[in-house]
Amino acid sequence: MNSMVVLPLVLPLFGAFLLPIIMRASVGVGLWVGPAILLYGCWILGNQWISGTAMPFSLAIGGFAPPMGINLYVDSLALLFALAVQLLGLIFWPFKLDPETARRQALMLLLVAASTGLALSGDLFNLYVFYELVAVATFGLISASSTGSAYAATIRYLILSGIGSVLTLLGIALIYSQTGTLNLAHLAQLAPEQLNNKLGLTAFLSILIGVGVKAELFPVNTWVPEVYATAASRVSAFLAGLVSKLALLIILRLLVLIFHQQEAIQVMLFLGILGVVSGELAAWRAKDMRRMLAFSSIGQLGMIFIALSIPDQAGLLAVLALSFHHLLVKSGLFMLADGWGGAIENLRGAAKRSPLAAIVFILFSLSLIGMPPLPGFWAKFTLITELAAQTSPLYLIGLAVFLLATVIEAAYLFRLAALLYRPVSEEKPIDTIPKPAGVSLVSASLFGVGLLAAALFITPVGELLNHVAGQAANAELYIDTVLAGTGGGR
Amino acid sequence: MAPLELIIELVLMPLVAFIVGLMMVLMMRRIAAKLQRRVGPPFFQPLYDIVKLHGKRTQVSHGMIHDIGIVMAMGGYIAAETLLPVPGMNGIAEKGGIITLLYLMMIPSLGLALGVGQCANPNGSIGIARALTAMLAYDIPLVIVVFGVAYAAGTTNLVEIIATQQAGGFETWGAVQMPLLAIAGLIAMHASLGKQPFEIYIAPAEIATGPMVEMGGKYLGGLFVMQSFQLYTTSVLYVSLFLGGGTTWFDFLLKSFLVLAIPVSIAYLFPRYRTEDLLRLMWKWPVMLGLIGIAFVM
Amino acid sequence: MTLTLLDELLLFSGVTVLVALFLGRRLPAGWMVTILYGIQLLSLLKMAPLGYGGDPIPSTLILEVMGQTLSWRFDALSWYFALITLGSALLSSWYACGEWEQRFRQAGGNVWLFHLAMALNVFSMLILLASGDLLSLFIGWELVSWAGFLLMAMAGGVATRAAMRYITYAMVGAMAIFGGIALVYVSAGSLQYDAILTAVSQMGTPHLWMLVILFSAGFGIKMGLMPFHLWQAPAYAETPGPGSAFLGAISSRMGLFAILLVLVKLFGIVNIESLKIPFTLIDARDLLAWIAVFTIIFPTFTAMKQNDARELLAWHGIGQGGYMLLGLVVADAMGAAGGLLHVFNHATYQAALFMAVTAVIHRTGTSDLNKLGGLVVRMPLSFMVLLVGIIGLAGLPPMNGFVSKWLVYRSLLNEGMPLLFVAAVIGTLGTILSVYKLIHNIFLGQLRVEHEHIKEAPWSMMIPMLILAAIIFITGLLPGIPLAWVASVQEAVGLSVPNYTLGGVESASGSLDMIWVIGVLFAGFGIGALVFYSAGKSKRVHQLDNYAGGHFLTADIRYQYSDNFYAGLMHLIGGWYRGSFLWLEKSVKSLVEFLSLGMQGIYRRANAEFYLLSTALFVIAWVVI
Amino acid sequence: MSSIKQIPVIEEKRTNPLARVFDELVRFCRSRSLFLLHYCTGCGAIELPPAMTSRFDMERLGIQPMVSPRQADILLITGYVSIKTLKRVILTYEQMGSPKYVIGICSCTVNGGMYWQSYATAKKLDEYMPVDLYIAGCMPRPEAVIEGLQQLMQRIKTGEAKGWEDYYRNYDYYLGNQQKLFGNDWQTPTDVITEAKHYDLLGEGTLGEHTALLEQHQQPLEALEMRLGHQVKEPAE
Repeated sequence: MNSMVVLPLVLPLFGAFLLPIIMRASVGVGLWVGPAILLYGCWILGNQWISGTAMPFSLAIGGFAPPMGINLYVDSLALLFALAVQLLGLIFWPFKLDPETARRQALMLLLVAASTGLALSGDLFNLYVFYELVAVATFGLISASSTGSAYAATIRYLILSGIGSVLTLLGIALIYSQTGTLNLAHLAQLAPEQLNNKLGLTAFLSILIGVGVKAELFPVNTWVPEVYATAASRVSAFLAGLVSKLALLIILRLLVLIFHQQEAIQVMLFLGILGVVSGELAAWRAKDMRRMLAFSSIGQLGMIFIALSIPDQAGLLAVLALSFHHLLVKSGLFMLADGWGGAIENLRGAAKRSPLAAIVFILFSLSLIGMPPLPGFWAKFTLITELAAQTSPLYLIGLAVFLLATVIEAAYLFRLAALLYRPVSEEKPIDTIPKPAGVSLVSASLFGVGLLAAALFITPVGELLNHVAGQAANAELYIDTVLAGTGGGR
Repeated sequence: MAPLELIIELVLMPLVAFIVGLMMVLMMRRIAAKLQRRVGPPFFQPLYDIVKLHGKRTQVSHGMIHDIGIVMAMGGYIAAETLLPVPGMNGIAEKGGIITLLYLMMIPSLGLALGVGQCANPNGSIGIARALTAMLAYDIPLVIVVFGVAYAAGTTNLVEIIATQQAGGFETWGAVQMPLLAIAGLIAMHASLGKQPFEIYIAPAEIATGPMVEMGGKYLGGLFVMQSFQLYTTSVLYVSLFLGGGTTWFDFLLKSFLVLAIPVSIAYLFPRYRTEDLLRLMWKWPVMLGLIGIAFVM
Repeated sequence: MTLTLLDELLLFSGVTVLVALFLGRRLPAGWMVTILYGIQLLSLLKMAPLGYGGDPIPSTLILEVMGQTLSWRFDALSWYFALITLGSALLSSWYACGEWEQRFRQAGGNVWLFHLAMALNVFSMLILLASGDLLSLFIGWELVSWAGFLLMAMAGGVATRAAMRYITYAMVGAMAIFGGIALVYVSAGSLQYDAILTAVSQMGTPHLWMLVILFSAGFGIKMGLMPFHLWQAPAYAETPGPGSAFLGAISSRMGLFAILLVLVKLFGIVNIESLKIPFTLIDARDLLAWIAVFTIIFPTFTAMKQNDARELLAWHGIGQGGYMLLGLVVADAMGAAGGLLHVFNHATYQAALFMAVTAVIHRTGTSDLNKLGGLVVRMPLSFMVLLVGIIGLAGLPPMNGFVSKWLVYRSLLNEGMPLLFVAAVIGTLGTILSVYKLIHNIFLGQLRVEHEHIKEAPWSMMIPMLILAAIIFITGLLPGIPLAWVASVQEAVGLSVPNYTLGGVESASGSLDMIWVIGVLFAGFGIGALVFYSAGKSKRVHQLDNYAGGHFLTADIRYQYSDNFYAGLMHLIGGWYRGSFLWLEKSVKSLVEFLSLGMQGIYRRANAEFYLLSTALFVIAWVVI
Repeated sequence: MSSIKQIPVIEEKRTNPLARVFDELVRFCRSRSLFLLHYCTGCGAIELPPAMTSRFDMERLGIQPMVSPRQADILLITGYVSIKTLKRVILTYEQMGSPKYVIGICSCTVNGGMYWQSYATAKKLDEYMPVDLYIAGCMPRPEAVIEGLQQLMQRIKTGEAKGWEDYYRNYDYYLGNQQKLFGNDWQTPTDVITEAKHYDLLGEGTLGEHTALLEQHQQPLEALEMRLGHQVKEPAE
């Protein structure tokens, strides 16, 4: 049963290679392949979730037990992410029919496969490999929109990402040279003696900066606004919503398991604060809804980095809450931006044209700002109580910055909301006002419903996340699970 | 206190105030005449004026508020007199205290302001605007002074304030204990009378007597009544705050007339200030004196 | 599970929201909502024992969220504020639901949204007032903020801009409170009031300072305390008429409620007084008192310069908040009673004033003080209501505003605070000046030709106004009625209670008995009237029969003095209006703009990647070496 | 005065002795308290300051200057009255509250004086308003002014100074002369006719051909009565 977990990783991968061939044979069949695979993946992971979230388990691949062989580590956190990947893949599935369909869908499947792998992998090198795969898939997806600016943005992203990869690889190499292993559990065992030094710190920072490219870490996130503004909204949503979180997952694992140096945490906190400041401030003047969302995304990721700098259970709870909240909200917002991209000024009176979209937008904005009954509030509440509990003044600065950033966030989001409701000028016919496409609106509304559901069932959701965070924060458990319980799980 | 006695007091106090007020008006006009080497009006002149004005055959009303304004202007002072203790009569002074009295003294001005407002005459409106400005000017030193006295006495009850002053004879008078406040109070009182050099809101040659421009007959008569009340209230209030009130009617009236004589004598020697000069003067010297005075008290 | 009275109330309030939401597009929606407010008020009155020292009434609803317990209950404090809230909601809604609503609809307004926003406001305020711990307080707080935003923004155009400004300020406040709550949570380990009470007694000075600053700034923004007052006047003034009556009456008092609850009840004035400001003679309480006093003076004098009736009133709303805070921070029996009583009094007269002004707008279409005049002959009842209202606002006898201000003055006298006293009186004087301008420019003076044939406001609007005027007078005559409620509020938050009577306050150092004062005042008016009306008859003349230095007046001549009403005063103080706070606000805004530009620059540079990556490497090198 | 219908002065002798004493008192007070509005039309004005100030001191007689016509009892015309000025003089006169008295100072008010042949000057003031007292001279000395005022006081005390009633009761005559001078569309803001009705001062000569002419073109001058809109009358067309 447990070994079934491999399927959501492997099937999309095969699917990605086979899809162009199937499509050539029969478009009708081909169109159903991807969704079917993803649905199946959801079903498997869902089953897994229901049947056994109590204890994590490790799955050795290729017959060698860790630390020698490679393994998948499945705890509730990994499962949650894997499930989210499949679900989002389904929601953002590129249905559009044109000559590029096969390529786009194949890339999407590849992205899903790589992301699932990223979530589940228990091995630093594998993490790196999947991470690169994600990068490749996203390059393809972004440039698939085939506009000039999309290419330019992709190139920029490509270069930055490439350098990031190099840095990551450098960090991994440093770790390997020091310890001789790349298995996370094994590294966790060795870390206190071998990596608790400057070399280890350097390695971590290299990886942090490298992975940070995707996690939108300041200052290596300069690609974000351009890419999000030019890529298809669904891709942006996927990137902002999920891929950034997966990159975070890597850093989270490293922090919990291997690196406990104070400097590492401080750098992250510092960069997180800068991310919040730069992102939110830049969003204040954004003249384009997608760009605004992109900057806001940078700010939100900054907040998550601030939360990450408290690597205990409560801190991780904040990280998870913020991450999943951001995932829901930002994906939804990007779906709305599908029709509302372009200059903000054009959106004047858009609420008249599409009232539902406007209401969903306001719902998302309120949650993003942290309006109490909505989940965003609880996410922020967990974060600030944690920050206030820390003794170092840098955390208090983080707290202050966080609060101020929220104010700015409210200002620019509601400036847009007010614009949506402003009366339309006389000479402009109402049909010319942009409006989100039907499918996007439906998916955005789905996210909205999800958000409301989370608000309604905040107590179980909170408990769940707390449980997940508890498991994730427990380095002992990780080591024990992987190294003791080898083979096919318990 | 027996209710009948109280009612008699409540009737007598305004009546006395009116009669004394008429004499104060006379004194004021006589002083003016003496300073200008004139003979001045006969003894009953203030009464003649009031009777004549009320006896006019045709009177111009600009509406109901015009009428009510005059009623309020008279009535407010009539009520205020009952809060102002005189020798042997306390009225309801203990039920209001000095803050209430000060606020009650604004009611006539408000009534007048409303009445003048309905006359639809810009001279009147300008006059009221200036009168309120003047109030803003002189009330600031006035409340400083009132605060100082009330704080020093530990009460806002005028009866007790007078009693503490009378307790030790001349030495315990407010003017002796708090000379700076007394001086500031005198200046503020002068301004509150609206006499030269502070008569910015009458300004006959400029805005045609301001609030009074559309007032004739009983309307003007009401204002004459109000003026006599005003002179009485102001001087008696000053006497109560600083000169130990009165033990007998004789020294009470003597003090009241003397106190009033000071600003009145000064008044007829000066021309008029401009509004902003009045403000500047009031907000500078009496306020400064008053604050220093309070610093001594505290 | 039986529902408590509080559950009932909240349920009715929720039903009101639902009715407004789903049935609000039907024609008699306004009446339905009004009746529902009435039911809510009745349900509140069933809790009347709270106003006379009864035990708090809990709600059966208790939530456990993320390890926090959320509970709701009503005590005397909540009851007192809820009474004001529901009273003003009922009357404003009543005022709105007749002819005003039709006109509003014709003018393109969204009546449905209006009623919904009102209902939401009331609901969220009740939630806030019922809060049983700091977290539910914050939740209620945010709900109130956003509900208020909805009501302010709904008119569109200028209103939306004002509302945007409001929400930015409100967010700053909310975040300050949020931060404060986090700090409290860390030191108390819980957000329950009991836990906080014990934690406060062990807090160090810096910690307490931080909390006092955060909370008073956060709550103060809602009250429009200096220097966070700029948002309020435009936001309230631009709200649709009855909405501004409601907001002006109660909305910003939520800030006061929270200050009472957190700063007075939880922290305690004694603790706040123990926070000395180094190198000065003052402490945190004095600081708050001075803020209150500046909040009285500056907005009042700003009000004096307004040329729009609603702006003028809204600015006064800010100023009057200062009296309430002043009384509260003086915190002796009389001062606190005065501050609290002023909440009630202010709600009554401010609602009446906004309604009267809205009635004028309803008939004439303008609230520009330079385009009105002489309306007393056409709208005498509205004039009367406005008159009663301004006497209350200016704090003169015989209306209720006098009593509360008197109490505040008395407490300042008792405590020996001359400068605060004088400053408070300056505020009152400024108020008198500016309210006279209001009534003069609207109702007195020359009637314009175009207004010759207008009518008095319709009865649907008139009756709520008259009810309010009656309340203003009656509570001025018998201040003992609200003082009883105030006394139980004071007990509930742990303040001493003055010795009140039906007619006022008894005190060894000077009492007040409004029954007597008003009695002699009206007796005086009676005598005055006797003298006046027995003196020969007068004749009403046309307004053009007027002294003009011999000039012949005609109807086309505007013979009204309204613009720059206090010209002489402005000669002196006109130059003192520097707009410093506007400047401050603008400079903060442009600072943010500037930083924003810089940040965008970072993200826009063409080759920023290499540059930033090398910076990143530099960071690594710095950390490592 | 020839064309004025001579109306016997109705003696207000009331039967109640108390009322008579009261009337007596009021008349006495009227005579001892005179507020002066001096309309400085010409050279005569220069003689008034000495009459008021320390040399002659009007105030000892209870006379003091006032500013607006509403407050005043005496209208003092101090010199020649040009036609343009006369309009204002009449306006001012009508705005004063009765009982009111007109004193014409200088010869110009009596018969035009040195302006007797001017086309732009009203020659006889009493054609346009009832003049209670003339003080002739060019100009009269302050002594003469004081003397005249004293005579007026005497006449007020005895109840002889009733020019103001004459204006109401013979309004048609005065209006006719005014119309002759100013044209047929002449109108003042004060509605003398309704005022006469209101105060019960209507005489035989109040209404006539000239007032009929006035009513043809008169702008509405009813006071703006306070009212609630629900009883509103349709505006008269």
